[in-house]
Amino acid sequence: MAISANALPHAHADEHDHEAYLRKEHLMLDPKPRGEMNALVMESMTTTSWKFWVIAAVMAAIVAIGLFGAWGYMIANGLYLTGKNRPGYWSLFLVHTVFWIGISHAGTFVSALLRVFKAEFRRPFTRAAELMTTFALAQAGIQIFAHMGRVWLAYWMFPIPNQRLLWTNFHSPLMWDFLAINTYLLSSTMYLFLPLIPDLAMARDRSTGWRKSLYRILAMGFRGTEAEWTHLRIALNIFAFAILPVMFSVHTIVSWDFAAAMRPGWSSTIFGPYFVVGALQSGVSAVAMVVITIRYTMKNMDYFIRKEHFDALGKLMLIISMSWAYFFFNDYMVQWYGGDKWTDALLHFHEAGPAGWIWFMMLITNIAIPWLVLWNKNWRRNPVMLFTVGLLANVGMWAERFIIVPVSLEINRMPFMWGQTFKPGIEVPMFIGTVAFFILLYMLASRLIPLVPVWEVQEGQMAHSIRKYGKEPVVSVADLE
Amino acid sequence: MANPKIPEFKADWKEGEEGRWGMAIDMDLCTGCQACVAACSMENNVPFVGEEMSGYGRQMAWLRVERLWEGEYPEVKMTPFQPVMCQQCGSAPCEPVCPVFATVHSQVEQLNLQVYNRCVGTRYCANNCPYVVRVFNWADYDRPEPLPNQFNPDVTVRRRGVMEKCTFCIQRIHKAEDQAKSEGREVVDGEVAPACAQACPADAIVFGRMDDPESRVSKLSKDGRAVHLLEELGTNPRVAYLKGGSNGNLG
Amino acid sequence: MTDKNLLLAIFEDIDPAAHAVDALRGLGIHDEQVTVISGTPITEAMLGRKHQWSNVTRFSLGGAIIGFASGCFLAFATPNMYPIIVGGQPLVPVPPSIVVLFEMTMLVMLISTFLGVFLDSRYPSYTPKEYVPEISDGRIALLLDCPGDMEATITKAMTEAGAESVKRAEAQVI
Amino acid sequence: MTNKLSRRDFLKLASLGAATSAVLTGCGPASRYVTREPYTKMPEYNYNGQSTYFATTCRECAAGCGLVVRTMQGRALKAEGNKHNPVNLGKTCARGQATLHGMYNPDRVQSPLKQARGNNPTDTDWDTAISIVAEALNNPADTAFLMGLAPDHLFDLVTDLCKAIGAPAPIRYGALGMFEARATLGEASRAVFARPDMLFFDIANADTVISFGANFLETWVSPVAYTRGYSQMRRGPGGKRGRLIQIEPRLSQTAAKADEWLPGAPGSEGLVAVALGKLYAEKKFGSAPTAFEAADINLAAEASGIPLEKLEHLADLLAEAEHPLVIPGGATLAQENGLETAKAILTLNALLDNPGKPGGVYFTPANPLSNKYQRAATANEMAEFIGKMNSGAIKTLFVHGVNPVFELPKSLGFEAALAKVGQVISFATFPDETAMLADYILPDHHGLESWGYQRVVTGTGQSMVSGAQPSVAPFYNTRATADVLLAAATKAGGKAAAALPFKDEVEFIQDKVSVLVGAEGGFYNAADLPAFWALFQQFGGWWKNDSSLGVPPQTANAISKELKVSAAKPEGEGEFHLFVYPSPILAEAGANKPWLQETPDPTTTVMWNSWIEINPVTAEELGVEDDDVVTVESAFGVVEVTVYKYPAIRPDVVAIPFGQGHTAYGRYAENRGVNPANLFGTTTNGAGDLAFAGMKVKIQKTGKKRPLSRLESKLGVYGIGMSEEH
Repeated sequence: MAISANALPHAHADEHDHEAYLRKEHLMLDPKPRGEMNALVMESMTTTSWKFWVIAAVMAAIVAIGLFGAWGYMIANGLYLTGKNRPGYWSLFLVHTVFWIGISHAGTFVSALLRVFKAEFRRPFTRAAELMTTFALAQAGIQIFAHMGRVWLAYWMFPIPNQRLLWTNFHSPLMWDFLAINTYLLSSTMYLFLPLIPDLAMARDRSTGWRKSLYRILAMGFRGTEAEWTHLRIALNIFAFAILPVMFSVHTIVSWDFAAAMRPGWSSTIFGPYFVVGALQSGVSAVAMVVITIRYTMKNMDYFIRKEHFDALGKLMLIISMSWAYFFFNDYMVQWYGGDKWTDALLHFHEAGPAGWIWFMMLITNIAIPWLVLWNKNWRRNPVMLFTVGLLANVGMWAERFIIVPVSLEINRMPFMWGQTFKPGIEVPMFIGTVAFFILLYMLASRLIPLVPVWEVQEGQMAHSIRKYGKEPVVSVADLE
Repeated sequence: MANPKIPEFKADWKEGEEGRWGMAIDMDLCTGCQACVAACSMENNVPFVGEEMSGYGRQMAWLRVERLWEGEYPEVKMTPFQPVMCQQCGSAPCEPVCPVFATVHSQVEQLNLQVYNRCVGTRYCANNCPYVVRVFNWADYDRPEPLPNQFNPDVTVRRRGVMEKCTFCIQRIHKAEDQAKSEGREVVDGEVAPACAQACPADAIVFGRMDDPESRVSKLSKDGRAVHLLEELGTNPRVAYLKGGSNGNLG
Repeated sequence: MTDKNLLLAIFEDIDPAAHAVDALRGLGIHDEQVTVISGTPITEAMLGRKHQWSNVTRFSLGGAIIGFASGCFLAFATPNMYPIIVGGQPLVPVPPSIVVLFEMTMLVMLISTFLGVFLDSRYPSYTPKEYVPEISDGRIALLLDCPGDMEATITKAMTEAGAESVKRAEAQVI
Repeated sequence: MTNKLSRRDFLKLASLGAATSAVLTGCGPASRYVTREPYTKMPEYNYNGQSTYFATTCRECAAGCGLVVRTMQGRALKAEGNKHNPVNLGKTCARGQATLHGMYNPDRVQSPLKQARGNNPTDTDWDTAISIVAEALNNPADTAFLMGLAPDHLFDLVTDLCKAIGAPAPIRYGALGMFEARATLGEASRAVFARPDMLFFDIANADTVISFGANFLETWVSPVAYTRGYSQMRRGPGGKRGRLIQIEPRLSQTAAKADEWLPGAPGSEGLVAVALGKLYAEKKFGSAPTAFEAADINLAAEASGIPLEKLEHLADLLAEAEHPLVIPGGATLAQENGLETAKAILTLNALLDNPGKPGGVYFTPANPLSNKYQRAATANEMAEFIGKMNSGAIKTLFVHGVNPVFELPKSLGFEAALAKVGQVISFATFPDETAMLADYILPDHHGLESWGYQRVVTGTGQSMVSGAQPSVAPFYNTRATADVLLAAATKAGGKAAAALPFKDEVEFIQDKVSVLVGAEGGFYNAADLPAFWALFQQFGGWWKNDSSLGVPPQTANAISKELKVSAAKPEGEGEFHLFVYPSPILAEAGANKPWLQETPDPTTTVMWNSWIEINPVTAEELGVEDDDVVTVESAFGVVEVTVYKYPAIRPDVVAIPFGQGHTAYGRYAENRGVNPANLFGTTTNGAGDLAFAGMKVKIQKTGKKRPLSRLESKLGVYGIGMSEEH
């Protein structure tokens, strides 16, 4: 892949220096004995400072009050507590649903797509990314249920008949959404679990007490026989290939919730890929943020996560930002050119309305900042800068969804019923609650689950070597499969 | 249900152009007096929501009288008052998007139904309604005693979390149909009117059978002044608006 | 298991393990009598062993078919149980049905793949097994069903091939 | 449903309904004339799912529209128009629709109360109440009755009572009467047509109507009837669409429906009318008659701000028209020169030669019960009455059907005068401002629980009286004021008892309507009273089949009388004319009904509050924006009100709707908006009507903001929130 072919420093006087540099740079070229790596990972899970628990407690409190407390209050009292109205029937809950689903995309993308294309830099953080998928989908689920007027009847959307054999309406994009998100949630959870089994076995082998019992149950008796590895490898291959179309379908269908509606600004054929790329934009940025956080807060992670990973993620973010810009412009151009008066009004409203600054902020944080920062190798290898760009990209993608959902809902074909003032309501604490919930789940998972798939790292290290072409040491990869 | 003919492809599906029930609103006559709004709310147990809520776009009336402005003082003109309610589209965009079949098409009445007790409140239908006529129960609105004495027993009182909209006063249609059936005849023109048409002091709202070419509403809908709201969307609405000066030929 | 005489040979690296496999073959031990256990996926080719049989793909395929069928049921059968016309669309619209078919196919296929791994590997299984924790430290173990009379020969051959240790395998709770 | 009606209650209610009512359709559950029948056949209103309909009269204003109230099992469900009633022919306005929100309002007075001018209310019983009323009737000279414009049967009863005991005749007042300047119109009619009657303007058959600020589609006189007239005019005979031109300083709902709206300056209408007369006469006849001869067209154009070409254009339209009609509106006449303006406009009608012709001006038909036109008291008459109160000459004041503390301009000092009255007895159904200052509140039934009749003054050419009957049993421990007075009269004995020998209200009404038994030309004929009574209830009144509009006398001498019209001199100082109009939705007494509060104003779509309309250019000059709060100050008062930048109002005029600003009157009305009547002055016109439209006010920014609830989108309608550039 192009990313691996990036030029390394040339013509070193001392080739040993160069080899040493290569080893320092690449995890794959810097093997440690498996036992040592296992110990590093186990230590990272079990070394916990008091700060961790303080943060976890704060997060738990935010979740309890901001998310579940507020939600319960809202269920008991009604959706008037939100900022929704006519014509803004949908607003922040759906913004946040799309936001979290977008974040969830990176896990699968990094794990499956990079696995399919054998992008080796993925190895140490596939699990961290997959965990994001599952946890972010859980937040998306909370947001979408919170959105419903009568959430206690949410099971009516399950494909089960009522007593008169009335099933659900498969004409509805929301039903497709329901199926797609369920498929995605289930398959990404399975996809998270399968490669976790050997690492759970590893953890089982070197822990005691309650951890031992936990890992013993979760590892399900895995030993690592040839047959087990074969089943696992085949399954992972199937998953890697099959989960990609599912991933694409999920965000495409999310986009259809909008694109299938006959509204100015929404009814756009490009929305499917535009949303997918947008999801990757926020997702990959979130992966970068998580990877940086892990690297600097968890013990021993500096071995597994290196600047090369920042570099690779930074490049990925740059490419995705460019793709997003392309799709955004594509959508904008066609809508603008169409000349429909309502769409014209909407585009004008995006820029010149009260949320105009959000629209411009979206362009700055999604395009300008990544393009200005990520082209520079040193900058994208700088964790602070990469984290900031990732955070801003997420802000920008939030802004994009905000523009698409509540702002675009303000404009319809009945000017008398255009937007009223917009006041954020209980969605705000609930969103903060889901962020806290995500962080909390992640923190707890980091104590329980080996965040680095050690066997995958070792597998990669086995396959990598430095070969010399003349005097030039070159990284090479053996195809083991 | 009267054995619906189920079409195979979208192109094959065409409800009778005119539908069964329809409305014609003469905008030259409408004085914007809001009697229709009040009448509708009284007939259909529509709650009031208070100053803050109504100012925040949560007013619950099923019917609104629109007006815009043209020009600037002193050459300013108000556009004709235009009562907008559910247009009872033949191809209603709100219907297919509901995941639980809470808004469906009545094959018999050829009306757009909202099934309150099936609604889970996704509000997709409202987003997809180009006429923005659907209102959502954001809360259980307070109607202090003894105001509930006035509840019309023919109309469900909706609770929070469900969508609602104009029904063409289907309870009245059913009553008239039952009456006609018991007398072994068809409903005659003018026998049934929804609350808005019944109250309209200017007689601007005319309601009746669209499948009867002799009915007043059929004739008005075929008048040269008749237009349909957002006709270009192909929703096949059942409410005709009569634009321009009235010529009195059908009054 | 008790009537079998199981030996567990532990190797530190792939090459000695591959030699050991050859040596065993030379001693007339069938490939079926040898189980390789490792902490990283060691392909059969690395040790020069036969390809392992797996049913996972079949489970996948079966799941895909079941998923497609259930998608068909949802998309084509359920609307007819309570026919409701919405928005002037046909009772069974084609494009939305494709979405339903796709999602159901993928869902059941992936669930079946997952369950396939479980079934093929007989998960979960908490019965005692022959295993040593060193394996997850990267060791490669050959677990062989050793004919009683050959134990000494095999032990010797394994040690010569570079085994760290060769010992009677005891089933233990892992 | 939140109503917790137990089965026991339900049975009680149902049996109450059954025991107290007649089986004849049209007689309500409160009927005291019961034909008892065995329950082999249940009364229809006890059938599950069966509705019973009662014809009655709407009491939301005095127009006398007929209602049919749908009831089921003792509850009123819906008020609908009575399609037989010639005033409204089955139609209603928004206020009529919401009348049930008055009856089932949570804040009604539920039982007779004794209170120390609003403090420490305690329940009392009706016997005590009746003795107190009887005592007052024993001192007739110190007793006064202040009554609303409806209902008429009670006014007749009180008139009879006062006449018998020698008390001063009851005074009637209503804010709508003031806003319509009815006395001025009557006086002008006396001057021009030699009869001080209410006039009927036949809009339906006119083909060109010029309305000088008559908001006949909103509240003016009989809005439902005139809306029908408008509707017919637009569909004109033979398909010829009639034309409407509205001249008034702000674009009202009526002006919005006009083909042309001309923002004439307040007080200049008389000048415009005579100018039009002159131009018209010159075009049509070559020269103007005496009345219009002296008109100064340039002055009219200058004073009104209506360009000369426009005036000529209007004169052209009048000249082309077959059935031209000009209408004087209330605010037009509520000027210091109002009477002259009214005369000018009526004389213009005379010049147009329309009086007594289709599409012209008529006298309203003589009423079958009384041919005397009882108009509301003018400001002068009220001032006189208030003076009497202040002098201490009134020991007991009875108030019914009117809320003078709210409806009268504050400048007249009614509230202060009330303190000088020994004893105030209010018959209010609702705890309004006046009732809160009373010593006793002896609540009358709500209109839909009441018997009665209303004489229809205008709105139809058919001579008629609209009948009222209870549609449901009284909901609270209220009592018909007529019954209270009758009982008190009996108790007081003497002349009072002799003059009112009636067992109860119904007997009194039957006595009054008995003159119609066997009357010719009626909608129905009945030979005897019981039959008549049944039909009277069933159809909701009695009316003649044929129109009996009065034809004004030949008008040659009207146009030969000289007209002296000058521009009105405004009262007070300030840059802005104040234009107050009754809210088309709330009018004077709608603010307590929650759905009316939530019904958007037709022109501004504002709900639940008051606003001041300011031209956007003026607003910019003042530096105020939408939702800014400004103080409006006249010489007589100050109010703080929120700005609505109204695109169709003269830059030198500001407008405030009347209807909000209650300090009592239930939870939905209280402390909501402002009462612009607090700004009114004391100047009256030649007929004694208040010149409320001739006020000047100052406007000051306060820096506060108070967002208005509007239905419209400011963004979509005004583009507010979106900058201009693309």
